[in-house]
Amino acid sequence: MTYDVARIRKDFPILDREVRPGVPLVYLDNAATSQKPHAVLDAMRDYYEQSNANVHRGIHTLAEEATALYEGARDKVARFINAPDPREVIFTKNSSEALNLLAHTLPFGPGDEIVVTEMEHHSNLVPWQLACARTGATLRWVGLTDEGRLNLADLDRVITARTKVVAFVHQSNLLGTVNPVDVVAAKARSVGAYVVLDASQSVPHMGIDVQALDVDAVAFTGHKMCGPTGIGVLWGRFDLLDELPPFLGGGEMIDEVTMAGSTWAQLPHKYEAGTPPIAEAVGLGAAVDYLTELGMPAIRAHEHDLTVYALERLQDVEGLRIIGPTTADDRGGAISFALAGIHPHDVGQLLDEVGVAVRVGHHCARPACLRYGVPATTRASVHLYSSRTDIDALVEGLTHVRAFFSS
Amino acid sequence: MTYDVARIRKDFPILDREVRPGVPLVYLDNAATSQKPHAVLDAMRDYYEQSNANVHRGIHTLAEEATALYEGARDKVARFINAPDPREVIFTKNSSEALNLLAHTLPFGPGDEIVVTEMEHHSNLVPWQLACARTGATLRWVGLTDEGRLNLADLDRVITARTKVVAFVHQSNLLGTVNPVDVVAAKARSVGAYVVLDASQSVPHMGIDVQALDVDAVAFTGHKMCGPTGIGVLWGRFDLLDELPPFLGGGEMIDEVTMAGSTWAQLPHKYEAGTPPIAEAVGLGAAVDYLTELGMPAIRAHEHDLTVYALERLQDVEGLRIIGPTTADDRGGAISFALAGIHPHDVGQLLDEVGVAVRVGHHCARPACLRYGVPATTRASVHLYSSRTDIDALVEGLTHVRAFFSS
Amino acid sequence: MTVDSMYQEIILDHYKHPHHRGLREPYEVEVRHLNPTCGDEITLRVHVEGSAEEGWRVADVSYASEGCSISQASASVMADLVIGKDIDAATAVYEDFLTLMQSKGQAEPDEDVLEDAIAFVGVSRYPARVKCALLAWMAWRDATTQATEGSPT
Amino acid sequence: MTVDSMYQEIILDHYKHPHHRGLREPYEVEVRHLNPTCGDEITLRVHVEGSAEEGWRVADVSYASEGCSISQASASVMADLVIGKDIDAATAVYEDFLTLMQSKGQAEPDEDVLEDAIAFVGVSRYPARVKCALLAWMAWRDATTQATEGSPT
Ligand SMILES: Cc1ncc(COP(=O)(O)O)c(C=O)c1O
Ligand SMILES: Cc1ncc(COP(=O)(O)O)c(C=O)c1O
Repeated sequence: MTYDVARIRKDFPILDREVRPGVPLVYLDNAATSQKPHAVLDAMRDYYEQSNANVHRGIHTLAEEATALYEGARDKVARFINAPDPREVIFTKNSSEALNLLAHTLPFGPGDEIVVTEMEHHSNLVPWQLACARTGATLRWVGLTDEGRLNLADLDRVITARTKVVAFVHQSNLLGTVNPVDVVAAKARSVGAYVVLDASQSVPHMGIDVQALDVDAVAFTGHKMCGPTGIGVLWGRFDLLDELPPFLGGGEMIDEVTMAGSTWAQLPHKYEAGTPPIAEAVGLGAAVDYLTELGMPAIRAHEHDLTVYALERLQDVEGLRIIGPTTADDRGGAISFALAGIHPHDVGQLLDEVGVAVRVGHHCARPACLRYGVPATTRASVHLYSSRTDIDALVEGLTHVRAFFSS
Repeated sequence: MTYDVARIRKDFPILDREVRPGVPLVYLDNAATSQKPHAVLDAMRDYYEQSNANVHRGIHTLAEEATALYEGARDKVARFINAPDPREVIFTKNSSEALNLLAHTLPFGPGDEIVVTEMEHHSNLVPWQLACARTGATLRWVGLTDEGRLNLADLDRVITARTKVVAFVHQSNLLGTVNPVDVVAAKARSVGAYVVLDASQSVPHMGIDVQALDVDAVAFTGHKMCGPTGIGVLWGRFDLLDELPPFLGGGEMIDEVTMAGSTWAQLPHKYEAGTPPIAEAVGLGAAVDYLTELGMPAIRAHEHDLTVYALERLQDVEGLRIIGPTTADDRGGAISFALAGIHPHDVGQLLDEVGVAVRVGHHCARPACLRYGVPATTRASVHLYSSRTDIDALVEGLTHVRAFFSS
Repeated sequence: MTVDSMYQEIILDHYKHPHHRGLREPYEVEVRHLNPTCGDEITLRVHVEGSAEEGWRVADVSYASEGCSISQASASVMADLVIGKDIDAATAVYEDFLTLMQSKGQAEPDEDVLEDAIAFVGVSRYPARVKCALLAWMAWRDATTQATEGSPT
Repeated sequence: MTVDSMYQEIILDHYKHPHHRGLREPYEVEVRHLNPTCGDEITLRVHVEGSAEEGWRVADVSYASEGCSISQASASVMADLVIGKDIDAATAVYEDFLTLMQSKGQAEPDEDVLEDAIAFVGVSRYPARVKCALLAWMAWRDATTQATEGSPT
C-alpha cells in the first residue's frame, strides 16, 4: 500500500480549516504540537459518553470498563515502544513531568555530576538544574558542533566517573538533529551512569524500541504524537522504577496508609498519584493504534522525503540560513532558519497572513539559540499528514515576506 | 426557574445508558468522578477540530486562538471561585498535584509541624507525610468525633506555635462532613500558619469563594465538577505563590535560561511547566459555564434535598449504619454506610447487578475508616443530575442485597 | 453473564461455613497480606514438615481474615486444597488456580485438581474481584516460601 | 483585519530608520529587559535632570536592542516621545500607550498625545505582539523609576 497523504489528511478535521476566509491553513508547527485524527477524538468522546468512571477500586460496570480502557491504553503504549512489561509505562501529564519525576527520584548528591547537552529542550534542562540546586550535584553538558550536532569529542571529557545521570534528547526540537543514542549511552554505561532519553520528538516521527535503545528511562508526550493534551509517558526499566522512591503522593499510589506513615503501591501505580488522565490515555491509545496502522517506518520515510525536499527548497531562498544540519541524514523534519535582516516574529506574522503556521522564538531551547548566535529562529516542522504542497506554500510565503520588507 | 432534573439529565449522554440490556444505569458514584454534559464534550471537540495548537509563544492564528481559549478558561475559573486575580489560578493535572506542589514549596523544616485531619483523602495526607520525611518536620492531626466531625477540642492542642501549615479537607469524600473552615483557619492564623484547603469535594457541589474563605491556597479537580480528566486547579494568594520557589521545571515556566542557570516566569506560568492541559482547560471552562448557568446555590439546594431524602430512606434499611453525620446539616451528599454482616464488595457487586453504581472500599481515606472500625464502606454519592428515583433504586437494591445473603 | 456466575452455591457455602478458620499452633511462619484497594486482609500461618533434601509437606494452614464473600470463601477452599499435600503438588494447584483466575471466564478448569475451587471461574470475569480471590493464595505462597527457604521473599 | 493594520508605514519607517539608537553618555541608570518568549532584548539608558523637590525631566534616552520590527519601531517612537518631557508628562504618555496596547484594536488614540505611537493600534489586536511593542516602554519605565527614586524597583 502506498502512503496516500491526500487520504490521510481526511482523517484530520482541522486540516480543512481556513485561517481567514479564503486562506486555507498550512500547518507546519508540528514540533510544537500535532493535530488529532477523528479516531482519537471519537475514542475520547465514546469514553465520556459510554464508560466514564474513576479507574481502579470500582466494581461497578462503568468503573470496570473505564479501568479496562485505561489499562488497555497502557498495554498499547507498551507494545508501541516494545516495553518488556506494561507496568514500566507510567502515565504523566506531559514529557516535562516525566523528566521532573526522574530528576526528583534518581539518586545523586554532592560531588556527583549530571550530564546533559547544549541542545536540550528546557524541559530536559531546568529539572536537572533544579535537582542540582537541591542536592549539591553539578550540571555539565556536551557542546555542539557548528553543523548542529553533538560534539562527540566532548564525551570523554564531560562524562566521567563522577557522572551519575546522562540525560539527552533523541531528536532536537530546534535543530532537527537525531542524536546517536548508542554512542552516548555506551559512554554513560562505561562509567555506570543512568541513561535518560528525551524522546518527545522521536516517538511521534520515527517510533522507538526501548529494548533496542538500551537506555534506562524515556520520556515522551501525547500531544505531539496525534494524541490529546494532558498526558505524557515515562517509561523506565522495571528494576529501576521499582527501587526508586515515590514522587507525588496521593490516592492510588499507596499500599497501606495510616496517619503515622504509608507504604507504596506496585508499579505503575506508585507513580500515578491521584486520578490519572483517563480519557487522555484512551485518546493516546487510539493515537498509537492510528500510528501503528499507518506504520512508523512508512511515516518516517514520508517525513524523510519531505525533509529532503524542504531542505532543498529552503536553501534556494535568498538570505536563508538553516540552523541545524543542512542535509536530511540523521535528521528529522523540524527545520529552523534565519532570514537575513528579518526578525522571526515578522517572518511568522507575515507567513500567518498567507495561512502558513510556523513557530518563532527560541523554541524552549535558548542555550542552543545562544550557541548559534540567534536570539530566535523561525521553525517549520512536518508531520505524517504534511505534503509537498505545504512546503511549497512555505517557500512562496517566504518570498512574500522578503518582498514585504525590502519594499 | 425551577430546578428541572429531567431536563438537566438530558444534557448528560451517559445517563441514558444501560449497563446491561434492560438494566438502566443509576449513577451514584459521583464523589469518585462526575459525568460530563454535552457542552463540555463539544467545547473540547471544537477546540481540537478548529483551534488546536500549542499555547503561548505562537503568533500564528491557531496559536493565538488556542492561547485565548486557554487563558479564557483561566479567567472563567478565577471568576467561579471569586479569585481577585486570574494569575492566582494554576492549572495542574489534578487535585493531588496541586497539593503536592504546595507540600514541595511551602517553607518548613526540622522542628516545624504540619497539621492535617484524620479525615483527609490520601491526596492531602501522603504529600505531607512525604514532605515531613524530606524536611524533618513533624506531622500532627486533628481527630474525629464519633458523629463523623472534626474534634474541634483538638485544635488548641494540635495547632501550636510550631505549626507552619494547616491543611484540611473542606468536604470529606468519605463521611460527607463539611468542615467549619472559619474555625480551623482562625486558629491556624492565630499561630501564623499557612492554611491549605482541599476543596475537591466542595467546589463541585457548593462552589467556593476564596476571598470569603480567607485561606492561603485551595486545591480542586476538574473531573469531579463536570469537567474532563487530566486537569486540576491550584489557587493561591498572589503574594504567596509569587514568593514560593518553582516546583516542576521545563518549558513555559522560565524567564531566561542559560546552561549555567535560569530565572522563573511570572505567575501563573512559573507553576505550569511543559505543555499544559489545553483542551482540558477548555473543557473545564465549559463546565464552569454550565455550573454557573444552573447556579451553584440551586445545585446545592437540590443536592441538600436529595441528601435529606437519602439519609432518611437509608436509615430505614435494616442493619444499615451510616459512617458519618446522620443528618444533612453541614453535610454533602456522599453517604458511606455499612450493612450488617455483608461486606461492601458484595454490596457493590450486587447493586451493580441492578444497575446501581456505588463505590466500595476505603475511598482513599483509610485512616478515617480505621477510626470508625470499618476496613471499607459502601458509598453512594449524588450530583446535580441525581434524582429521588436514583435513591429509590439504591434502597430497593439494598433490599435485594440483603435478601441474597440471607437466603 | 449475571452475577450468579460469581456467587456460586459452593462459594456461598464456604463463605458462610469457612473451613480451617482461626489461627492454630504449631506453625513456622505467619504472614499478613492486605488488599490495598478494599481493605481485605488475612493473617495466615503455615506449618510444614520435611526438609529441602526429603521434600516438604504442608502439614497445616490456618488463618484469620476479614473481607468479602469471595476472599473468605477462597481462603476456605485454599486451605482444604493444600493441607496434607506435598509442596510440589500444592504449588501445582496454586498455579492452576492462578491460571484460572487470569482466564477471564474462559478456562475449563480441571475439577480433579481444583475441586471446589472450580467454582471461581465466574469470579475471573470480574477483574476487580480477582484480587479478592487471590489474597489467601498469595499469602499461603509467601508463607510457604519463607517456611521452606528459611527466609522472607 | 489584515496584517497591514499592524505593519503601518510609520512603523516600518521607524524600524528601518530608528531614532536615538546606540548607547549614549551621560546616563544615571542602564537596564536590560528581555522578552522571554522570543528572545527580544533591549539595553536602555536614561539620563534625568532635576530633583524630587523640583520635579524631574527626561534629559535623554538611548538604547541598543535586538528584536522584531514592532519592538524596534516601538523603541524609536518611545524615545522620540519621552525625551525632553517632564517625568509626569512622559509617564502620562506611557500610560496612554499601555491603555492603547490593551485595547485589542478598539481604542481611538489621541494623536496629540501619542503622535507616531498611534500607529500601534493595529498591533494591539495581536496578543503575541503586544509584548514586543511594550518591551522598550517597560525598560524605560523601570530605568526612570530607578533614576528618580534612587533604587531598583
Ligand atoms: C477530598 C478529596 N481530595 C482529593 C482528591 C484527589 O483528587 P484527584 O484524584 O483528582 O487528584 C479527591 C478525589 O479523589 C477527594 O475526594
Ligand atoms: C525535545 C522536547 N522535549 C520536551 C518537550 C516537552 O514536552 P511537553 O511540553 O509536552 O512536556 C518538548 C516539547 O515541547 C520537546 O520538543
